[in-house]
Amino acid sequence: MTVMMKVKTLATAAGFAAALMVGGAKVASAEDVTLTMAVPDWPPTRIMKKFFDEQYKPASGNTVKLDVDFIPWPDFYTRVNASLTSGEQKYNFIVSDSQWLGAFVEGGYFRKINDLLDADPAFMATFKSIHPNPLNAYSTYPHKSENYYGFPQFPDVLVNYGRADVLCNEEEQKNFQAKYSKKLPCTGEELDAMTWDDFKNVGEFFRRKKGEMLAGKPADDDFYGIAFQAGKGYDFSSMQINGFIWQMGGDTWDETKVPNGQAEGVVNSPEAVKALEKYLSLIEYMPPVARTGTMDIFKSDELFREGKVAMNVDWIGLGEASLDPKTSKVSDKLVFGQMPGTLGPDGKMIRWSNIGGQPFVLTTWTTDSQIKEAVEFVKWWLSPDIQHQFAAGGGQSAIKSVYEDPKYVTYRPWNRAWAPQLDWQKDVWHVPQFFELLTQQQDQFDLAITGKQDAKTTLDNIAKFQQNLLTEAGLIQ
Amino acid sequence: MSAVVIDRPAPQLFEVAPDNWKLAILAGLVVSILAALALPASVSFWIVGAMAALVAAAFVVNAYRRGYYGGLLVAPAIAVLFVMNIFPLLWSLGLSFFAYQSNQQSIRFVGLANYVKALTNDLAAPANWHALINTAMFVVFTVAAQMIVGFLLALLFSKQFPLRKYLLILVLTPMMLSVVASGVFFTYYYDPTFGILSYVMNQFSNEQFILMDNKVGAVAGIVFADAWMWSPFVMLLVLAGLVSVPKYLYEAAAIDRVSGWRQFWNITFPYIRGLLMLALLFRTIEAFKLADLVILLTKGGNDTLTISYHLIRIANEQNKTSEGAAISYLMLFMVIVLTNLYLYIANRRSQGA
Amino acid sequence: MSTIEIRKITKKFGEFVAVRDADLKVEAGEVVCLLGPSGCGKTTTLRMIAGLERATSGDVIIAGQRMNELAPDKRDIAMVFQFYALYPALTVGENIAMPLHYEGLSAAEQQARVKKVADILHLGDVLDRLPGRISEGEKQRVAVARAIVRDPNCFLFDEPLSRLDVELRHSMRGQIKGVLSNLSKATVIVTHDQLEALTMADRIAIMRDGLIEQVGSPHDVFAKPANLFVGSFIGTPQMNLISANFKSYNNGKAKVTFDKQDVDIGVNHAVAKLKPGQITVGIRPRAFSVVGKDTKDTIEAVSELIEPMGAETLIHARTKTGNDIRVVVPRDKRVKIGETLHLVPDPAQTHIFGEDGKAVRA
Amino acid sequence: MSQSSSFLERIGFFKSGNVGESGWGRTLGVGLISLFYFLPVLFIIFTSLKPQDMALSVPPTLSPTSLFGLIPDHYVFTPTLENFSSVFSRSMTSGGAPEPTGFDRYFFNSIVIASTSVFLALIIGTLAAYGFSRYPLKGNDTYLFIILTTRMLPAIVVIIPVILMFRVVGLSGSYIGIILLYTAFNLAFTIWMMKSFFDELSTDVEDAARIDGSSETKVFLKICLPQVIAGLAATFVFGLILTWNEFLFALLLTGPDTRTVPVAMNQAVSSGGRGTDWTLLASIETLFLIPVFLVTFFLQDHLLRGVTFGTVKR
Repeated sequence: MTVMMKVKTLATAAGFAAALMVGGAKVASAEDVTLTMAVPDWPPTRIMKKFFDEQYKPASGNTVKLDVDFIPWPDFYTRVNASLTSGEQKYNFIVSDSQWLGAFVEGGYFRKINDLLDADPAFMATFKSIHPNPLNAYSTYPHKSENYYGFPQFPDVLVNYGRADVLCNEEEQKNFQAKYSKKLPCTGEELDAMTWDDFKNVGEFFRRKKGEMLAGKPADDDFYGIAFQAGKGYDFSSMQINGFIWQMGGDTWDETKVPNGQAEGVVNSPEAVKALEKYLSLIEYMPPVARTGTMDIFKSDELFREGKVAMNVDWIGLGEASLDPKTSKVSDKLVFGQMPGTLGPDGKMIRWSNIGGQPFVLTTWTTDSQIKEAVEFVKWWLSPDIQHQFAAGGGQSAIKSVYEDPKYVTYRPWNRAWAPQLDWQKDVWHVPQFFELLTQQQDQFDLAITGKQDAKTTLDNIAKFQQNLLTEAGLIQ
Repeated sequence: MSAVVIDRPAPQLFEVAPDNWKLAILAGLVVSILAALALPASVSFWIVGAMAALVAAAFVVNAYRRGYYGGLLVAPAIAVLFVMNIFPLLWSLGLSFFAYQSNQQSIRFVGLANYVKALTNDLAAPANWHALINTAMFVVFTVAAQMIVGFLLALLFSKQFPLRKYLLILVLTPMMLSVVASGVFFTYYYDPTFGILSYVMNQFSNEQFILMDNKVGAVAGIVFADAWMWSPFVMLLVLAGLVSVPKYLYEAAAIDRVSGWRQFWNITFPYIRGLLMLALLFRTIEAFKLADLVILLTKGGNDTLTISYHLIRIANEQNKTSEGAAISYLMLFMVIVLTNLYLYIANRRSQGA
Repeated sequence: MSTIEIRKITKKFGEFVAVRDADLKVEAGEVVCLLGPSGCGKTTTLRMIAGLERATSGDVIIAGQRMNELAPDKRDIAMVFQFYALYPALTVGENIAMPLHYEGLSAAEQQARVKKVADILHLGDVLDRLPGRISEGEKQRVAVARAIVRDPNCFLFDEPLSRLDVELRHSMRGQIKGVLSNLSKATVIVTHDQLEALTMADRIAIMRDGLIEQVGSPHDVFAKPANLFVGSFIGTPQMNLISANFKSYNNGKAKVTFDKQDVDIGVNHAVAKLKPGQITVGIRPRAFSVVGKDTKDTIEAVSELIEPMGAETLIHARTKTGNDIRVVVPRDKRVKIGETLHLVPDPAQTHIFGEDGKAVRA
Repeated sequence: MSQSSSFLERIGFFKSGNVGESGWGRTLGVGLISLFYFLPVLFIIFTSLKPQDMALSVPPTLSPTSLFGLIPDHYVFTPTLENFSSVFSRSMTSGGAPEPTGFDRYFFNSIVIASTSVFLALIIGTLAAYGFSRYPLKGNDTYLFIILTTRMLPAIVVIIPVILMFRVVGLSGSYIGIILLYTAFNLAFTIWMMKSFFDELSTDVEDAARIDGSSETKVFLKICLPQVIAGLAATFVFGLILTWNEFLFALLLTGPDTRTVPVAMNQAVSSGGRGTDWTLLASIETLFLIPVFLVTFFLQDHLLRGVTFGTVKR
């Protein structure tokens, strides 16, 4: 008997306790089904709730209520983790970062959905229409296995945000050409074609002091060429560095190779060291806050929206604010491209990147009647019509038929980068040790980013730690 | 002092009587510990609760029978504290002897292994020690800054002057802010691109000013924000002491031509000593728990990881519950030693006077 | 020279005038009591002398120097506070030594000075105790000791005995007077207790409503009250004040009407200047002689209440028209309740106050 | 003798005439220091009045008015009240219609939870402090110290058993649960604080009242309590401030219906999928500041009244 079940038994036994209940889950009758959902408070989840309230008609004829607990992003993990681990059994659906799957599946909180897929061919068909990269990232544990858990809520990739007014300025174009004998990327396609070296050139080129000329006018404040995530918080450097490492032929510890995949020698391979060095060499062209170790995805986005940088690599999920003139000083001067890549030996662009976004998952204590409605709800959510509406409202879709629709690129300017980028997405660490791996790695990366440690030492430390931890956990033999 | 003390012999230790609180505690402890060890958490919770009720009842009966107003007065507070604070504390103390992760379902008794690991393990111990040393540094700096600034502010406000009331509330406001808001705004104040600090500093030098890119700056930034927020706490306590000094003592001192320094130590200080100690005690305890500002301002970067933030990572992010509990009890031990030292010194002083 | 002088000193607290145009001069070695009911401004006057309050106008002159703007510590004065103001955290010895630090004495000298005053005031046994642990009388003596341990320009006492019980008060009066007489400093004592003032002071300044009503020796203020207020305030039992109509003066006797009866009262000759009209006759209770029969000089009153006071007896009597009269007679004079008394006032102790309340005096 | 009053005295920073009182000079001096101390708060309040696009302008905008041309234009912003209305109602999706944010409820919750728990703690804690002070138990100091230790551990360590306990007894997400928890959270401070105030009181008056036949209840209510008003006020203010801004317990133990403002405030820290919405955060904080600010302001007189003379022992 698991602790969880004992808790459950006892909770039932303690009948009088129910009398004291003030909040908490409401008892569902046959016709009345309430699905409780823990979600981060941001537009993609708000839209989901809105669509549900406005449009969802359950086929079963039951009254289905979606009770959404909107939790502010900064506390989302803490709240969800505490709710799950304390056995509160409060939520039926939980939005989860893909890397949390391991810990929460092992903990017995996330429900495997293979049986539901098998029982419902339509459901299975919908499920299989998801691009395999996001599907693996959002749904599988162990990673890339046939065990499925989640559905995309908001899939996300890194793209390159550019300032068209600055990049396409004739004067700047001319000077850039003169200096680097290359065209300064200006259109989306030109951005797509950028390598990290080009990105670095942009960074170097656009470093302007206050008062120096920028696109034909004196700059009203210091201006910087580039920005991307390099912060110590959560995963705000790993998500970027992973891309560098993969593109340049290195690798992270690969959980799909358990138990034979090693950390030592892989994580700190010469390729990885070179990749990290490349990453670090770009830091100096970023706004000064990068040197404090707090250049997270929000800070770089803020700097971009305030017009302090020419290019910013960031998640699509943060894009809406840059289009809104109320929150963005550059809303009418934008150009978007794919995240820069690395030219392979064969001259082809390698674009590996770490996937972002979140799936939502079912919890193990969800009752049969709730599950029935939940499956219907997910099917509805992943249906092309709703996904199109979602994308039109600022969301992204990983459903092939949706993002391949010509309409799709018209929804948002960055959508042109979406489909090509999907093919280059990877994910890491769907293991229960995720947070330990992440924290240590972020600490080490931070030391490198703030200039206290070189790339080699950094990766050696990380490799050593991972080797130890994962060996202890039995994931490396 | 107490009005009526009914003389009634205390029951023998093992005599079963409703007022035998010693036996109740003994039985309660034994049963609770057995329950905690042998039964699942959810069952032992109720047993421990019942034992607490038993002990409380014994106390109340005992107090009532003997006219111990002390016991009766203290009982409700103890009851609330026990249920809401002491019980969870004991629970986590218990957990620190197990191998337990809150997101896994196995639990295994390991004795002192968590403590041994926290203190000696190659990977864990240096991190713990380092976080502890950082914490000690923050405790020293923030508490010292708060005590000094708070004290000086209190001196400023100790005299009556026009508009005092309105100026005082200005100084008190920082501690009313929520830590999240003030912390987030301090990231803004310190931000090299947008922030006011860098803006001001850049007027004086060509070099871009970045406060938080080194340890000294990062620590200074955190200490400043924390001291700014909590100095008013010290100030208000000290001020309460200062205004309680009867005015005629100062008049007497003026007549007696007592120097300012002597006046302070011999007249003023005795009135604020107790409150100063209280402020020191509570600020020290809070400083040991410093985490939110660190998280908001540096995420522990530039070597500012405190033990409390370290604990949040271990106990919350990584769900290593029992390991976290062990570290926190080591930390608790240090806080207890330190606060006892304070109290010892304070008591010796006041007895000597 | 240790003298205190205040000239036309006025203190206003906003609209309220606490002290108005007060003049007073205290010579070296002289003890002056500021006497008056509570709220009369006597403590404010003292505090202005000490520098604890700043005079709104007028001058404070101590030892011949104008000191209005000087802080208390620059005036070199010693003061005993009503609540003693002992420093609670210091021992009795340290309390007494506090004023000495300014003088920069050696520890041994300090000790010697403290010991000396402690001996004078019998505090030798409690020097090591905290003020919270000594008796009220001892606290009072410590306060005095702390004042006399130095050699100031002058001494100020604010209600020094008000917190003591009757017996202690009596003995402390003697002690303080003894101590002060050896110091030959100008001393001002504030009190609301006339007995204290009468016994300790060389001169008494009687205050009311911020005004100094009269300054004089204890004898003078008793025997020659300058006005109605002083007359009624000084002396126990209180002076009888009887409103009357003055008709004429003839040969040391005033013909006055009160109680609808005409009485000839022996008065001083200054009354001769008075025009007929409303006056107040003040007669001290001890100034009556009880005679056997009704004459033109007598006032008739029926005794209503008899209070034996030991050596004397206080009789509350009532005239026909309901005026109360207090009479003190020797113990051996037996009076019964309900007895009609025929009272003859002693001309020397009979005061006539004109319509303006001022005494009519030569 | 010459007038030796110093410059500071002349301008009234010190006032020799009146011990313990000073004049406008001190007001000026302390005013400058206070204002400087208050600046970071003032900046937050000003930010709440800024148009959204001026929140991060460089150079920072510092004043809603040019003060008759005293402040250069680039430091001046045009104040707006729009941010305050967006605290309660704003669009939650890109381009969507404004919808209620629930902040009215959160404010209500904060007020109910904080005030109830602080009052409870004050009542229970003051009783206990009186008990500890006047009827010391055997091992009094030990009990007191144990009470203090409840404040020593980071909340994160004790939170799991608390959540579990709340779930088992059904208090999770309820008002009662979080109120009781906050009450306990405030008790340690209340007891220590009030005990120190009771310790300072002279027992003479109490004993006199007892001899006159007053009951113990009466002695406590009529004699003791009025003398420690300052302590009660201070404790109340501190308790209120700590409870008002408590975050972690509120995050983990309140539900959507009982959520308090500090938890919901993070809506603005990570707003709509971007980073901090500075003007929104500032508006929430400014509104959230008002109740404690007012309470503190009105309790200030009590805070500063101090212990009246004659009641201080030693």
